[in-house]
Amino acid sequence: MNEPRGTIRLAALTRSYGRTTAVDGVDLDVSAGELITLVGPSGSGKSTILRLIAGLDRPDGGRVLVDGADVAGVPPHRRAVAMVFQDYALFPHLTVLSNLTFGLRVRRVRRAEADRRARAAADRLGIGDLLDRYPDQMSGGQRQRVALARALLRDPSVYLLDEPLASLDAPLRFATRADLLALHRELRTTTIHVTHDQHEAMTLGDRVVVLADGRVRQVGPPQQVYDEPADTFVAGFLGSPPMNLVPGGGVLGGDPALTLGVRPEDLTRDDAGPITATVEAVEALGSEAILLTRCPDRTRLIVRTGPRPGVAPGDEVRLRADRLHQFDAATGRRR
Amino acid sequence: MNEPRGTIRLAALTRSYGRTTAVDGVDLDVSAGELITLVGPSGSGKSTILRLIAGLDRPDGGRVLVDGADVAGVPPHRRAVAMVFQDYALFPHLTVLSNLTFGLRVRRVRRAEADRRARAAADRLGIGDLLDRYPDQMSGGQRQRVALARALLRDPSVYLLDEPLASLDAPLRFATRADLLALHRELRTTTIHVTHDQHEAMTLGDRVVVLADGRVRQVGPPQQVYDEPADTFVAGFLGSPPMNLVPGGGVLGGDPALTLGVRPEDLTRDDAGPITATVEAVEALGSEAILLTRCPDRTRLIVRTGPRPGVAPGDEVRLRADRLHQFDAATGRRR
Amino acid sequence: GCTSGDGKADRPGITVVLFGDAEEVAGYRSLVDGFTDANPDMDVTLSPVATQDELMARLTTSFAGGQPPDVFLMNYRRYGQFAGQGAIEPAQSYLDASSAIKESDFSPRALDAFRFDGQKLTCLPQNLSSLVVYYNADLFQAAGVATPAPGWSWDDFLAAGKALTGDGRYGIGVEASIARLAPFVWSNRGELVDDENRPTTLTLRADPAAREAVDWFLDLQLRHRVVPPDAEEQSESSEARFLRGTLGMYLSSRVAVPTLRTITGFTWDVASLPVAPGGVPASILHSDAYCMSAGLPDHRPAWRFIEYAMGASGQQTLAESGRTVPSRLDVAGSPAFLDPAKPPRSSQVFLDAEPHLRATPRTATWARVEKEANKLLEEVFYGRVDREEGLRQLEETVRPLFTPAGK
Amino acid sequence: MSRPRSPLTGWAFLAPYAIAVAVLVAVPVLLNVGYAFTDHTGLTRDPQFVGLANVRRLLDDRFLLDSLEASLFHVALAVPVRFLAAVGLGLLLAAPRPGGRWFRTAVYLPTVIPDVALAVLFLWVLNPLYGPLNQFLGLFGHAGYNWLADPTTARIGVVLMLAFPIGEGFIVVLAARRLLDGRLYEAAALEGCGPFGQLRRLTLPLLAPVLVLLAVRDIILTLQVNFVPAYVLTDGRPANATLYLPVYIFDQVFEFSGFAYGSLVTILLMLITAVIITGLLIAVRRWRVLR
Amino acid sequence: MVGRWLGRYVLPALVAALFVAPLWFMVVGSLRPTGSPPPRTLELWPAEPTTAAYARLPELVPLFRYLANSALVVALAVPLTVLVASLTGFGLRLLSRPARRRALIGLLVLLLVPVTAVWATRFEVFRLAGVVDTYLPLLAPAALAVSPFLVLLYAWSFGGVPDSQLQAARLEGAGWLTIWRRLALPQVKPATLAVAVLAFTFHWANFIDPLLYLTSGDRYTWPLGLRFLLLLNPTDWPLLMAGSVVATAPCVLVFLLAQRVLLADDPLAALRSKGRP
Ligand SMILES: Nc1ncnc2c1ncn2[C@@H]1O[C@H](COP(=O)(O)OP(=O)(O)OP(=O)(O)O)[C@@H](O)[C@H]1O
Ligand SMILES: Nc1ncnc2c1ncn2[C@@H]1O[C@H](COP(=O)(O)OP(=O)(O)OP(=O)(O)O)[C@@H](O)[C@H]1O
Ligand SMILES: [Mg+2]
Ligand SMILES: [Mg+2]
Repeated sequence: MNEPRGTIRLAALTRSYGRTTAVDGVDLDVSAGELITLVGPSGSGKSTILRLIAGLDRPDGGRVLVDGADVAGVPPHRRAVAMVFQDYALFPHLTVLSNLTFGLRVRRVRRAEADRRARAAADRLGIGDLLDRYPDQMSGGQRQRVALARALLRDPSVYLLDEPLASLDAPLRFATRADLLALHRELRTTTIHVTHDQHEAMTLGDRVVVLADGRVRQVGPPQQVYDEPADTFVAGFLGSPPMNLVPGGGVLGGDPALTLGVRPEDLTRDDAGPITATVEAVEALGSEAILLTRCPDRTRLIVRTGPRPGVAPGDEVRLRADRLHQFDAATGRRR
Repeated sequence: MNEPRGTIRLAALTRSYGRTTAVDGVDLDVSAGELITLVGPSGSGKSTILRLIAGLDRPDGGRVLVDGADVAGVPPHRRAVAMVFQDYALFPHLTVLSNLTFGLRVRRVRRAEADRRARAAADRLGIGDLLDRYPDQMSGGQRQRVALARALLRDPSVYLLDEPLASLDAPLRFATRADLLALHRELRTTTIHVTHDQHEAMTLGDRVVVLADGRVRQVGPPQQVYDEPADTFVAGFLGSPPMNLVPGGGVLGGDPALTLGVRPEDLTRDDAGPITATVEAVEALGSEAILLTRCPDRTRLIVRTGPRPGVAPGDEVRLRADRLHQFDAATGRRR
Repeated sequence: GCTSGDGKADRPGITVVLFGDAEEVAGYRSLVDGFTDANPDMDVTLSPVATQDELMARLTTSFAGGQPPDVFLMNYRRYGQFAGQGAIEPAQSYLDASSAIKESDFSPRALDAFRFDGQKLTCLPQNLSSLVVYYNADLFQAAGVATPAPGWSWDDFLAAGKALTGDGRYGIGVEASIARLAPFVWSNRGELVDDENRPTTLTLRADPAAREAVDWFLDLQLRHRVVPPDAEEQSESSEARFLRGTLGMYLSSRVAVPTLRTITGFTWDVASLPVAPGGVPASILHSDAYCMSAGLPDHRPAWRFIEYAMGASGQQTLAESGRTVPSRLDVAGSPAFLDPAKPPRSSQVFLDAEPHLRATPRTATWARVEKEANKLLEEVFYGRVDREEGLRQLEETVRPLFTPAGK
Repeated sequence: MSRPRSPLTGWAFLAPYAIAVAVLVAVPVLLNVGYAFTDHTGLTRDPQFVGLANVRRLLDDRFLLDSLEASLFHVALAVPVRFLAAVGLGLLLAAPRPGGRWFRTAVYLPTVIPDVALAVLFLWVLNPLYGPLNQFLGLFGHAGYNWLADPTTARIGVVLMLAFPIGEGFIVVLAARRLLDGRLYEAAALEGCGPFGQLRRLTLPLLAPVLVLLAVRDIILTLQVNFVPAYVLTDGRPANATLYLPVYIFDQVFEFSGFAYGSLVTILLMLITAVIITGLLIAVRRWRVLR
Repeated sequence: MVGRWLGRYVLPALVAALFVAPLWFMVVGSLRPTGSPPPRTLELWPAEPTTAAYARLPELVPLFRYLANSALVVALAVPLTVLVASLTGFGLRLLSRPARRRALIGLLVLLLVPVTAVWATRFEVFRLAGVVDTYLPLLAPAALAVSPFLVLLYAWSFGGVPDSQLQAARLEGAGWLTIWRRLALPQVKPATLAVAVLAFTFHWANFIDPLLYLTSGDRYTWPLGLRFLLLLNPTDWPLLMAGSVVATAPCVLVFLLAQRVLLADDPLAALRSKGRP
């Protein structure tokens, strides 16, 4: 109680399903008002962590502390937690309005008052004119916003968002992401956001948590994680195209005990560069281009250049590596 | 029959569901061996076009010609078409191996031979060790690859791929995309690939088709579509972040009859630039950064810069627009 | 204990379970109404069921569950099962002590059938009926055959049957069952079972007199074809046929009368069963009796109901239905039963048969014996199996059923 | 499913049912099992323990053999007929088509006819002279049968009657078929699978769990419950050809005061049902029906 | 094209005709005049239809009292059946996978118990509870959801409600009973309808329970009443058929009301158009 409202601490949290350990000794501190992003490959335990925090699932080991108190005995509906589900979990037999007022009515808010609050939340998210629709009469983006509005009405101390933007197309996702950010700036409610989108991972959170196989691989501000990945997994996972990793150093400067990495944008074309490579394919992305190249020792290197790079498959280029990352070849840890 | 095998021609193809016209007079020629990409917002009719080509759905109007012959009367199981469904459509009661050999067995290939070919296809896509699993025992990415492998085994004259990479995480998507490309280079089978991923739209196809509301908005090589979008819709749709569009020209140089557009990467910081803007947010993406800025006349401009741009929210920057796009303000068409 | 009167200890209440079709039940209802009018201090719960099978199900359940009805109506061919288990409170002592009714009021033949141990009355029979011949007088006239006269013989009977058969009509309609067969066996001085009181087998083949009667009975169908054959009988029962006027003679008991009274198109009457050549007149008893469940704390209310039902007014109510012959001979001899205004004219036949009535054995397993034997007799009668083989099978199959199970 | 809720919640919802089962099924059944080893007649209240006497009686009861034969014949014929009718019609009528609802309604309707009414109706349908069935056969120049007089035709007649009330299975097949993902059929079509292949390779395997459940249920129904109409229609005739086990039990318990013996035959019936069903489940175990 | 037409309409229509035939002949049979023999040819409609048989029903048996009793029993038993089946089905839905398998096996064993095993012995239970000759014993099957099958039907339908919805409702503060009532039940209306129709048919036609556990003739239900007609004059087919029609008609009616949703091409759409305000 001496900590501010909305802090979350996960201590050695563990949850197994049969033989798979979905969450494996996760420690994490989230401070009040923080927006934290959880990323990791599919099946790395992201959703499970959210469900443990919400009380929808019980840990096999470890503890969840909210505002400093262990919440093990607190049932989900008494935790001040709002969750937006990966599949929205709207109630298909209810109109949008009834979906929004469901929780209020369950908590015995009077109908008029519940309607008023639901309308306010809907207006805020620009779905005020959809209140009479059923979920299956709306687009993904609209459903997404209904789910968000429902969560807003809870006025919780923690938001848990499970890939809330996954099924939106690019422009809509771009817009909704901005909405989410604006909302968080305004409310300053502690938020845990799960995503597998590179862009979201990099831009949304104050900090990003990279998970793999139920374990935390790295926690830190996005740019820092990008710049100094803790191990080869994080290096390969964050960034698109991913970092070039060369076991034993190879063309980047050999050292059998190390794996060397260089990000595609840190490989610069330089006629005096030490690396020679043959272009195999050019992916023009409009705003930039990706060269897929291969060195004489068959190492593949991905190079990011400006748009219209002026090379064609088969051409030979010379490259300079600007910022090298060093990892232990055996453990994969950053050196 | 005088055209080569695998050409597809859609002529004034139309399909309505109730009051929504999912496909609205689409004309398209795909030449043999071409890989064409279909992009468009959700609900623009991409899947419907594929289903019409496959014969899973009947057009209300217009024709589908394969190799020059109208296929209206040919049932789907007699069309030489392989499709990867948006939701995979794996057979839940069969193991991966049986899923793969399903079509072969239907076409009376002997079991040993069918198994051999299925194993080869599975190995090629890295799912050779999953052959005994059932679909519900696999992750989304694994299922996706099974669906791809199943299509590979068909040896059809046309591949129809409906967002085949949508549920893969970034590194896997990157790798599988390269596989797909290599495969197409090797087999040279006509392929129509639906995606809503910017990156795929730009890199995969020989040509890209942009759809909206069931109509074709633009067809052409990706770079050309990116560089010379036919209207404001295409301009806003392709590219992430999207093109800055300023109705009436505004800060970009006023002309009430025009909408002017400039891509984020074509806005360069230049202390002598004509445009003044205040930075509202900086999204550091690791390899680059996005500045969200606002001009004095409240026009928002998105600017793409290199990583570590060295500005903070609230700073003022001066910008230069390098390549302007001009659209008719009334029709949205390119001028 | 008796919990049927729960909460109404001040008013004795009894439950009466009985069986019958819709019209019979209506008759019982007026009987009960008469009783409660006369005894306003008593509640009677009338609990009718349709068939005897259902009656048995209802009784078994309630006996097994420990809440049997106070009074139940039961056919004498089935009461042995109950009496053998001591489930019935013997009525003799109540009758002896009764001031309302006395033993001599009733047909001795009917009473005898309900003396389980041969001495003491177990239940009180409310009616008696016998197998008789209903005949279509118009058909007889048209065929120029004399109408049956008292004491007519099997040969007269068969001759009439032959004369009436033809043209889609049949002379005789009779069910293939032990109960229909028995009076013919007895008339021919044969016996149905080896020992009346402790039967161990049917003697349809072993007893030559019985065998003769059986063959004669089967010949009606198998040789003379004066009885509707299998498919015809299945399509339309003899009773329906008789009602329609396409059957000359129909063998049944008094039960048929209410139905036959709906006939408007021709005149019909009733005659006694024909007598075997050199034989004796015989018929079979049909009777249902009121029984009291054993083990109830107080049998007096039940007995009061039985006294009323067996009393003159109760029996009269019953007689008016026309369906049964009252077991009270004074009522049976009164116009309440013999009402000349209603067919059949010769109802006296039922009373005349009374001295010649015989009952089938009353052992605990008789009901089962009869049921299984009927099924097999039907097979023989309709020629579905060979006569000799069929009869042998019948006796063999049924024999083990005589020994009570588990003893 | 995971443990998204305390594991007790689900059981708590089951509690009322469990109590009802305990009071209304478990206790009566245990009583019944107990009675099987006594001389209980149903008419007295002091049954005596008689050990295996009833079992010995069971072993040389010729009627029981008849009854067993009748029941097994009945199951062997009725279950496939009812099952095929329900599944076939369910699949035939599942596809949307104008008026489809009325076709389905028609198939369901006989199911709502009360047992007694159905039996009475079939007394007429099977009537050798007036019955529509024989009249129908007459259209093809066939003389027809005296249905209820011959053991075999009587049994077939009962099966025919029971082929009509199949509405419950029919509805389940309809619903299950509709739940199948249409996408799978499209995928199969693109794999070169025609309508028949789709039925064989998709519909039937995908419906397998439901079908097995239906078959299990139908076996139980046929062996144990459906006898009411048979009881009214034939009552064991002719010559015990339709003396199905439940009819025999009913007769023993309620007509012949063989309460204890009837209880024993009831146990036998239960065992037979269990054996048949276990056999079925083992035969189809590779379909992953119990997954 | 012809083959397609045959498969889509002609064959189904023939099947439909075959299945409607029993009911049709029942109605036709009830409209014949009393006393005339059954026709020797297929009669699709009686020569002189009459409702005389129906008029005689109330004279022979207390028709309206029996029907009212039946209606009372059904009015109590059907809701109880739906309640028990849906609560139990929901409970199954909530169980973990292994626990559910155990419960299912339990249900299967329950399904194995022959009805004959409990008829007589249940009487003892009812007597101890002092409810013989009341309608409570007739509600016993309802307390058992009529058959485990109906419970399975519900469990199966509830399986279609995703976990995430249950959890979302949980987070919204709803208790499990609220979730069952406000979230799960409204989404499985076709199942509820199906269970209600099946339960209605069962309770309406229930013959054995009233026979064994009701003693007062005044409390009888119609199936018992029908039996009293069965023994009457054998040429009175019309009367018997009229009795059967009366016994069947309510079930048919209830079913016809339900089939709009139950048997529609798309049950969800049919539901929706009803559910909408
Ligand atoms: N209810 C469950 N039963 C069994 N295994 C489960 C269950 N829920 C999750 N798992 C397993 O736990 C692991 C983590 O699952 P989780 O849903 O947390 O992954 P995720 O990171 O959210 O993945 P995604 O990005 O695909 O949503 C996976 O291996 C999954 O198969
Ligand atoms: N079976 C159907 N019934 C009714 N409407 C349909 C049906 N199929 C598609 N539609 C409608 O047709 C339009 C086009 O749908 P389609 O599936 O082709 O879109 P899409 O471009 O593939 O979208 P997405 O990216 O979401 O897959 C949508 O408005 C959709 O709602
Ligand atoms: Mg997840
Ligand atoms: Mg699509």
